[in-house]
Formats: sequence, C-alpha cells, structure tokens
Amino acid sequence: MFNYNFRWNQAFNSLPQMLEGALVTIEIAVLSMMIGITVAITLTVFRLSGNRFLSAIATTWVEIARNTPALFQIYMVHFGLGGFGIHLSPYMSLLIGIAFNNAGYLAENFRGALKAIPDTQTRAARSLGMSSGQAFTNVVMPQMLRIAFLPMTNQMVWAILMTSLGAVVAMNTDLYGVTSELNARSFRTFELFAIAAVIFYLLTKAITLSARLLAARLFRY
Amino acid sequence: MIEIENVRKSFGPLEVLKGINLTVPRGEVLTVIGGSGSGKSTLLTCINGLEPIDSGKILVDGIEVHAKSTDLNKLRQKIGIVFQQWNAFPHLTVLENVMLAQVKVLKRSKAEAGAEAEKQLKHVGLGDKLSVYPSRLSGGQQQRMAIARALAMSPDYMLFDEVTSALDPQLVGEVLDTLRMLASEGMTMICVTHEMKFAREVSDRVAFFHKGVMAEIAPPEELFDAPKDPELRQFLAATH
Amino acid sequence: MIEIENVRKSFGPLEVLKGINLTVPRGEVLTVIGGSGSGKSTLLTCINGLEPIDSGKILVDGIEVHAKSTDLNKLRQKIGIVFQQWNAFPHLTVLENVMLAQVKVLKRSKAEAGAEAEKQLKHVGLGDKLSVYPSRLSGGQQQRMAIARALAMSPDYMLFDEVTSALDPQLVGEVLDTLRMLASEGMTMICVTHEMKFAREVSDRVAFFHKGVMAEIAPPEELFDAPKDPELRQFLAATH
Amino acid sequence: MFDTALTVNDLILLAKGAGMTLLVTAISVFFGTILGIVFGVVRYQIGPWWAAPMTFVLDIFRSIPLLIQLVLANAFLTAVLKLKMSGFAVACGVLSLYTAAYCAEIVRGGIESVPLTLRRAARSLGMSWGQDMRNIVLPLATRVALPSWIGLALGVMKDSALVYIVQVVELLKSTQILITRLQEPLFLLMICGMFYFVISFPIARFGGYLEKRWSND
Amino acid sequence: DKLDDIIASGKLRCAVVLDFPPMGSRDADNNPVGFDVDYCNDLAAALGVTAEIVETTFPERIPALMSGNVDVAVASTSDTLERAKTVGFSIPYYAFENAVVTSEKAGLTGWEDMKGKTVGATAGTYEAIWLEGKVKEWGEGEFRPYQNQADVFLALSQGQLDATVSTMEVAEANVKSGNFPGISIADKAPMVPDYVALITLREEYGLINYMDLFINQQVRTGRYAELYKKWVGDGEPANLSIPGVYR
Ligand SMILES: Nc1ncnc2c1ncn2[C@@H]1O[C@H](COP(=O)(O)OP(=O)(O)OP(=O)(O)O)[C@@H](O)[C@H]1O
Ligand SMILES: Nc1ncnc2c1ncn2[C@@H]1O[C@H](COP(=O)(O)OP(=O)(O)OP(=O)(O)O)[C@@H](O)[C@H]1O
Ligand SMILES: NC(=[NH2+])NCCC[C@H](N)C(=O)O
Ligand SMILES: [Mg+2]
Ligand SMILES: [Mg+2]
Repeated sequence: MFNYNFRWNQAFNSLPQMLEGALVTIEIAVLSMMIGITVAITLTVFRLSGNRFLSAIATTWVEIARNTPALFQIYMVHFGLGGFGIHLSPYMSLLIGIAFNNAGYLAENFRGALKAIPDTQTRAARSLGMSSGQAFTNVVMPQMLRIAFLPMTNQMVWAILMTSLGAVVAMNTDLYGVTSELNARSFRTFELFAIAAVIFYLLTKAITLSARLLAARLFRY
Repeated sequence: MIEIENVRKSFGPLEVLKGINLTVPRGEVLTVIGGSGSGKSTLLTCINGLEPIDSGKILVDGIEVHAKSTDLNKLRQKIGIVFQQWNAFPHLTVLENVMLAQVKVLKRSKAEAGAEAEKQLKHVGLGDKLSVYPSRLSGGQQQRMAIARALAMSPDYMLFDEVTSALDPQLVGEVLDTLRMLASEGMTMICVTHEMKFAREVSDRVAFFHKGVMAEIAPPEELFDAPKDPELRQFLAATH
Repeated sequence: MIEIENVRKSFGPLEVLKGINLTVPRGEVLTVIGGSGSGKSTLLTCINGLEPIDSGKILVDGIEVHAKSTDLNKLRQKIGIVFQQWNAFPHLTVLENVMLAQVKVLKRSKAEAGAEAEKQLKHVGLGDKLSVYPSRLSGGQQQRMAIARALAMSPDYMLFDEVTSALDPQLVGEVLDTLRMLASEGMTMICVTHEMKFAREVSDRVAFFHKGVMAEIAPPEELFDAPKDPELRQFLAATH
Repeated sequence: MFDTALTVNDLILLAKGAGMTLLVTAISVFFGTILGIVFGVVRYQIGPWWAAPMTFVLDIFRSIPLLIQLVLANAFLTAVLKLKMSGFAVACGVLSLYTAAYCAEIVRGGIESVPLTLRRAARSLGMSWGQDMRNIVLPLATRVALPSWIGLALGVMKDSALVYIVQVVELLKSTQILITRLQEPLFLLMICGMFYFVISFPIARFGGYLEKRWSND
Repeated sequence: DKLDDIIASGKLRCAVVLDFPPMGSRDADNNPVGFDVDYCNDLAAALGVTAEIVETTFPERIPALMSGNVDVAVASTSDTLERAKTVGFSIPYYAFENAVVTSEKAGLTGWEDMKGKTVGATAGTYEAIWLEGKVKEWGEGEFRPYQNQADVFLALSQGQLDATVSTMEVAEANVKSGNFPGISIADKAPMVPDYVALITLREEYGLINYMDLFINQQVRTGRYAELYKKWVGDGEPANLSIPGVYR
C-alpha cells in the first residue's frame, strides 16, 4: 500500500535504549514534581504571608511559568543562567526547567484549593495553641493537597510530556533525546518516533492509573 | 480568673464591643445571651487572642492576652474554645483530631496523646468512634469531638460559642448534656447560647449583651425572672 | 382528549408502568396521587413524548404521541408541563423565559410574544417581575413563572408534576391558587400532587397509582371517602 | 545592557515570527474549536460507551508530547504517504487536532454542567434538539467552558513554539535566527519572552475574571 | 522524476544550514548568504529555475528532505555510509578539515586534552558522531549534542562546554567574528578529511547524475575556486578527488 519501506526491525533493535531513556524520563518527571510541589507550597506560603516582597516573588514566578512557553523556560535555564556563569548540565537544566514550570502551575492550583478550605479550620487549629506554621502544615496543607490532587496528576502528565523539550539543551539520555539521536543517525523517523509515541502513551496512562490508586489509598476520608 | 477591663473593638466603622467589663472567677459557669450581632462571638475570640482589641485589657490568670510579650500559643492551651460551625479536621480520624495539638503543641508522645485522647473521647461518649473520619459523624458527635479535642489540652477555661445552634433539634440534647457534665465537674466556662432553659439550669451568672454592651449580668433566677433592662425584657419575651 | 391505552414502560429490568388505561376528556381536571416511585411522573413524561413507551398507545386529540410520523415538537405545543424541580432558564429574564419558546417554536414576533408573556405573567401574579432574573425569585415565584411559560404556548392540556413539593410550606399556597384559577377557567389538567385537600377541592376525578398500576379512579368524594382499593386505604391513612 | 546591534530589519523578522505564531495559533484554535465542539457534542450525545473509540483517539493527542506528534505526522504524511504538504499545513493540522482533543473535554464538561431538568423543560415547550442546544445549552455551557477555553487557546499559543520542528519559522525560531547572527542571547530571549507574556498574561487574567464573575451567580 | 518535477515547477528548494558561516549564514538584512547559498543558486540557474532557500538545522536537514519539504540539501553533508542507506549522495563538492575549538578557560592545547572534559557538537553531524564515539572510548567526560551549531558555540563561549570539534572554515569564521568571546582554535582534529556532498532522495538517479555533472562543471569552470575565494578566502580550495580510487 505504501511505497515507503518500513524498517521496523532496525527500529525495534533500539528498543532497549529507548526503554532506558523512558526510565530517565520518569525519573526527571518524578523529581521535577517533587521539587515543583515543594516550591509551589513555598510560593503559596509566600503569597499568604502578607509580605509584599515575598508575594511579589511568588506572583512573578507563577505568572512567568504560566504565560511563557515551557520550551522557552527550559532554554532560559540553560543558556540564560549560562550567561551569568551558572552552568547546569543538560539533565539539570531540563529538570529545573520543568520544576520551574510545575511550581508555577501547581502554586496556582494550590491557591484555588485553599479557597475551598474554610478559614474556620485555621481558627480551630490556632485556638488549640498551634502556631500559624503548625496550623498550615498539619491542618490546611493536607486538605489542600487532597483538593489539588487531580490537577497534580495532570501536571505530572505534563511533566512527562515536557521532558521531550530537553533536546534544546542537549539532553540526550531521556526518551525523546535517545530517540532523536537514533533518528539523527538512521533517519527512520517514522518508525522510531512511533515507538517513542507508544512508550509515552503507556507512561502517561500508567501515571494516571497509579495516581488513581494512590488517591484511593491516601484519601480515605 | 478571666478579667476583662473596658474592652473596645471595632470592625472598620462598626463598633462591636463598646467597653466591656467582666470578671469570671475560677469555677464559675457564665452564660452569655443576646441578639444576633451583639458581639458575643467577638468577645470570645478576643479572650483567646484570635482577634486583636482596640483598647482595654483582657487578663487570663493575670497574663495580659494582647500584650506583645505574651506567648499566645501557650496561653491558648489554657483556654479551650468550641465554635458554632463544626470544625473537625476532615483529613484526620476522630482520635487523630484529638491527638494532633497534644503532639504538636504540648509535645506529648504519641502514646500519651493517644491515651489522653481516648480518655476524653470516652468522656464525651465517643469511645466507639476513635478510628472513624469526621465525615461519618453526626453534627452532635462532631461537636462533642470538638469538645474532647479542646479538653485534651487540659485547659483551665472553656469557651463555648453557640455549640448547639447548627444542630438538628434531636441532636442538641446530647451536646448540652456534655456541657452539663463539664459544669458539674467544676470547669470554668463561658457559654454563649440561645438555650434559655440550659442557661437557667447550669449558670452561676448570666450576661445579656446588646449592641456591643453588656446590658445586664446577674444570677439566672434574677435575670430571667426579674429582668431590669428593657431590651432584655423584650429579648426574653421574643424567645419564650 | 388524552387517551392512554394499555401503556407499558420499563427502565431496564424495572417495570414502571404496567398497562395503564385512562381517558381524560377536554375540560376535566384529573388529579393523580400515589406513593413515591409508583410511576406518576413517568406517565406524564410519556404523555408529551419526553419518554418513549414499550407498548400500548397514547393519543392526544387523536394523534398518536409515539408514532414515528408524529412531529413531537408540534404536539408538545398543545401540552404544557410543569415539573417539580424549578427549571427557569437562569440566563434569561422572567419575560425572556416566557418569550423564548413562543419566538422559536411558534415563530411569533418579539412584540407579540412579549405581549403574550406579559399577559400570562400578570395572570400568575408576576406582573412586576418581568425584567428580573430567575435567581432573584422565590421558589413559588419560579413555579408560577414556569406555569406562565407553559401557558404562553396556548396549550390545550396542562400537566403538573408535584409542582409544590419542593417549596417551603408558606409558598405552597400561592402556587395552588394559580392552579385553582386555571381549573376554574376550564383548562384540561392532569395534576400529580400530594396535597389531598387541593385534590379533593378541584378535581373532577382522582386516580390512585400504586407500583405502576392505576389501582383506583373515581370522583374525589368517592375516592377519598369510600376508597375500595386496600392499598389506597392504607395510603390515605398514612397521609392524613 | 541595551546597546544592541538590533536593527529595524531584525525587528521586522521578529514581528514576522510573532505573526506566524499568532497565525498558527489562530488557525489551530479556530479549527480545533469547531472540531472540539463537534467531538464534544457527539461524545455527549452518544454516551461514553459508544464514544469510547473516539475518546481513545482524542486521548492520544493528550498523552504524547506535541513535538513527537509533529515529527510523526510530518513523517507519516510526507515520507510515508508522500503527500505534498508544507510544514505549515502539517503544523496547523496537528495543532488543530491537539486543540480539538482538549476542547472536546471542555465542551463535554460544559454541556454536562447544564442541568437535565432545564433541557427537559425546553423540549417540553416544543423546542427541537437544535433549538434547545442553541438557546439553552449553548449560553449556559459557555459560561462554564469559556474560562477553560481561554486557557486552552493560550496553551496552544505557547505550544506553537514547537512547530519549528517542521520548518515553520515562528517567534522562538526567529529569535534563534537573530541570536545566531547577533549573539545577544539574553536580550533577544527577553524580548521573545516578553511577547508571549504580554499576550498571554492579560488574556489569562481576563479568563480568571470571567470565571470568578460567572461562578458567583 | 524529481528532476522533471523541479524543472516543471520552476523552483528548486534547497535545505541550507544558516548557522554555519561561511557556508551558510544571514547578512545584516537577515537574508541567507554563504557558500552553500551561492551553490544552490548556481544549481538552480543551471536547471533554469529559481532557488528557494529553506533554512534547516543539521539534525533536521535529512528529515526535511525525506518529508519532501525540500528537493535537495546543499548543507555541507558528509557522505557517510550510514546516511547513504537513506539518502542519495552526489560526488563531493567540498572537503573540510575539522578543528578542535576550545573555551579559553578550559585551557586545552591539543585534541588529546579533550579527554575527560565536557565536549559537545551539533546533534547528528559527522563530527558529533565521531566525538561521541571518542568520549565513549575514553570512558570519561561528557558529550552534549546541541540542536544547532549556534547553540554549540554559545555554550562554548559561556564556558558550559570545554571544547567542540567543528569544521575548520567555520571555526575560523566564528572565532574571527568576535561574536563568541573566549573561544579559540586549539588543534586540528585527527579525522580523515570530511568530504561533503549534495543530497537528494536515494532513488532520484536522474537528479543525482545531474548534480554530479554540475559539481564537475563548477570545478572545471573555476566557479568552485571563485566561491572559495569569496567565502573562505585566499588559499587553495580543497582537492575533491581521492587518489587511488574510482568514484
Ligand atoms: N471578621 C469580621 N469582619 C467584619 N465584621 C465582623 C467580623 N466578625 C464579626 N463582624 C460583625 O461584628 C458584629 C458582631 O458579630 P458577632 O459574631 O460577635 O455577633 P454575635 O453576637 O456572635 O451574633 P450571632 O448570635 O449571630 O453569632 C456583627 O455585626 C458582625 O457582622
Ligand atoms: N430515567 C430513569 N431511569 C431509570 N429509572 C427511572 C428513571 N426515571 C424513573 N425511574 C424509576 O421509575 C420508577 C417510577 O418513577 P417515577 O418518577 O415515575 O415515580 P413517581 O410516582 O413520580 O414518584 P415520586 O412521587 O417520588 O415522584 C422509580 O422507581 C424510579 O426510580
Ligand atoms: N561543525 C559542524 N556543525 N559541522 C557540520 C558539518 C556537516 C557535517 N559535515 C555533516 O554532514 O554531518
Ligand atoms: Mg456568634
Ligand atoms: Mg415524580
């Protein structure tokens, strides 16, 4: 039917390398989420702090992360910081770029979630003698994370997808990087990227599925 | 002893407390009644320092609540408070709800806190609900849990803000019974309530608030049966 | 005339209407009573073709509702229906709510539709709410608006499905009064209701539904005062 | 920092890139939205079971990196099928489907947010399916869907930065061309970022405002 | 076939890499210029059609060809056997030597010093593949494939890379341009000469044949030397014949 000669064999021979790449992709996505959540919580606290300076930092971060392309952000982390003599490896550039993006989006989600938590919760905690920090970490935050769980799952999927942007900072060990390097040598573009696409698809499905299982275990109330 | 000296408090242009003077000695059960918006809740939240005041002084066991040097978190351990809106922490089981502040604030060990929590929960009749999440509790059970949570901090004073008014009528009784029990055990309490029968029965004194002023304070028989303040008379007529 | 001939209808395994036979001549006010889940609402939605039926026939003025060839949208103009849940269109003012179907379905001009809408709204006592959005209306007003909206299509029949049961008690009266008015004007009506007093007062006949069967149908005096069906007797005993 | 070798010509190049970004975005959002509405309505109408194959296909567009979608589509259409298609056409096609996949979900959510009782009421007044959709569902669903749709459109604009992979010179690529010649990476990237920000930020804020306003009534 | 299609359409679409001076770059008005650009124009002129320059990066030039976005690539493409499995090569139209370019901070003096350093090159290029192989062989250091030549030099000048291997002519041009402070040429890379050719689809023998003859004519007519002088400078253009073997 097609007068294109598929060379699936050749592409499949690269499967082990690509699967290794998939592991790196997962690793980056997971780490970037862990950093992203931590930073997002910090930004959320900044925005709640009432301190003008801190909330300006948080707002700037959130708005830049949400209003510029992720590709741009990752490129900036590598070559932008590079201009100031801060040199990050491709791996770190990609990781930090994605974490930056994650943090911005998650902070916004957290803000929405916080609105859904009545401030009587904080009052109740404070009147038991808890400090405002204790009230936030022990009472407000767990509830916030639950409400924001679905957006967090979505962001995790985004994190997986964003690893594909690493090539612009010379990242070559993640799934996309491995695939594009293979492609640059053998030019079996369709076959190689079709396999990568399937792996990506399975990865994201695995993420959403395990998130659902995790939610069932985590939130029993 | 709680001493309130000429306390004034405004929200923006609205003066909510217009110079309140009140002393509640240890062991007393004081009930506060009054119309909606008269400043009852505000007074309670000022006593444990959740709200700042504009002028005047509040002393709890001689410590000035609103002094800069006061460690509010420490002070609040002395003063339990239960609000009208149920505010169980929904992500924690009943037992964990009662343990949390003990562990975090009093630095009790988990075992110790757990034992205390269990004791207090049994005390308010929730001994069989320890590992249940609050969403499974009725409103009355949630309020009793909140009382146990406050009691577990071994407070010297308890403040109750209309703890029964968001409850279905059939659940009111169980919560009032819990309050009666506390009163009979000698706890110093300030109860804001609309339950006149309850007020008459347990109070040592009853205070009537009207538009930010404590218009009358007297033992229950006197206040209910021979009200002097005309507003109080009107108020009592409306609630009967 | 509405003729219902041996109508059967199931939702999945559940048979909700088990062979209903019923004729409602022009000008009659028929009331339908019966326990929850007995199929009353289902019957009404079958009459105007919102629900398909499994077997049997429903004829409205001789037109078979569920025949393939029937233009349901046209037929439905003849049959006004008002539901238990208020369903004002929230994005339209009261006047626009009543005008919409006139303009879209009857192709009336805006002026014409507006005049008719105003007339009907005045009729149900909402003459002063024309340009208000439904969110500003009380439940009773919303129901009366729904009635006006149906009436504006100049229907020959009106179906009412427990129009008062989602209302606060003090609002029920105003809606029943509107129904009474319609009945007195000679409108052909089927009213599903739990208001026995109302049923007795306005109905020409009352039908009792039980588990998908029309167990008894008779003039109100007979049905209420000398019920034959044992289930009906039990039902009446429970509702008194 | 601002003594730059940037000339008017360069600004024109950037402007052209920005124009390309906006053009690709506009085309994709336009067709993607139309498709998305069709898919969303169909999906709602035939129910989740019958729509499963469609849901599956649309889901693919949301589960694979856009970069790979572009590369694959380009390779498939031009190298495998040997169709004569410009990179621009491929970019618009892929981005349209990508938009449609997200838009379909938004549309479905919007429709589902309209209470069934309202739609029954409309139908029982004699309104046809189309009249109900047009006069009741559309206005009500729009309120729910518009804020998310604005977010989607802005997302597509940002994601259009990836179409360089099929030889479309959009804003980020134009910026890189200038960086290659002028070697002022930070300054040029700043301009590029500002452009995205200046378009995206106010519109995003507007979407947030709408969301707040409409969720209050 | 393609040759006929090109003539019929009146347009020759050439993939050219424009971050690769002097072979391809942009002038002050951002118009494409360079050896490869002129070469494409010459080829178009010979065919009697107009040339359309399509900018690609190195990794994208063969995909662009395969996807039919361009007819030929005049993009300094090394004639490797791996690539010949996919695309069709003409005879060489140029031959490069490769240089080791280093960031001054890294203090490399010879190519052996690259061992253990962070090095990079443009993804998928001849020298990138060679360099990555070397890094693997050394078993230490890091190799980074950037997506285009400009990023490589940017990274080098920022000090993110210690060294790269790049075409001598290009390295010289970039060092001279002053755009990249702090880089210099340290050494020649020990690679066999890098013969580069025009490419088109593998099965387009007619066009390949045409291109072979065209290249031959460019040398014969002195146009090759002329372009060399124009873009590279004084000196001898590389000898395109390989003694001792037929092509
Ligand atoms: N945080 C606040 N900001 C502004 N106004 C407030 C605030 N809290 C309370 N108020 C106002 O202060 C007044 C007194 O409120 P307060 O809650 O103390 O009354 P209350 O006596 O407890 O009434 P109720 O019986 O309704 O609970 C009211 O008019 C209320 O609207
Ligand atoms: N769309 C539906 N799908 C499945 N079951 C339905 C549906 N609509 C109604 N039913 C079921 O059909 C039965 C009859 O419902 P119907 O609404 O007609 O009862 P009803 O007599 O109106 O009761 P009520 O007085 O509670 O309104 C009920 O058991 C109900 O659960
Ligand atoms: N410094 C460079 N980027 N050189 C790339 C030149 C192209 C190289 N000869 C190749 O075809 O792979
Ligand atoms: Mg109060
Ligand atoms: Mg019903």
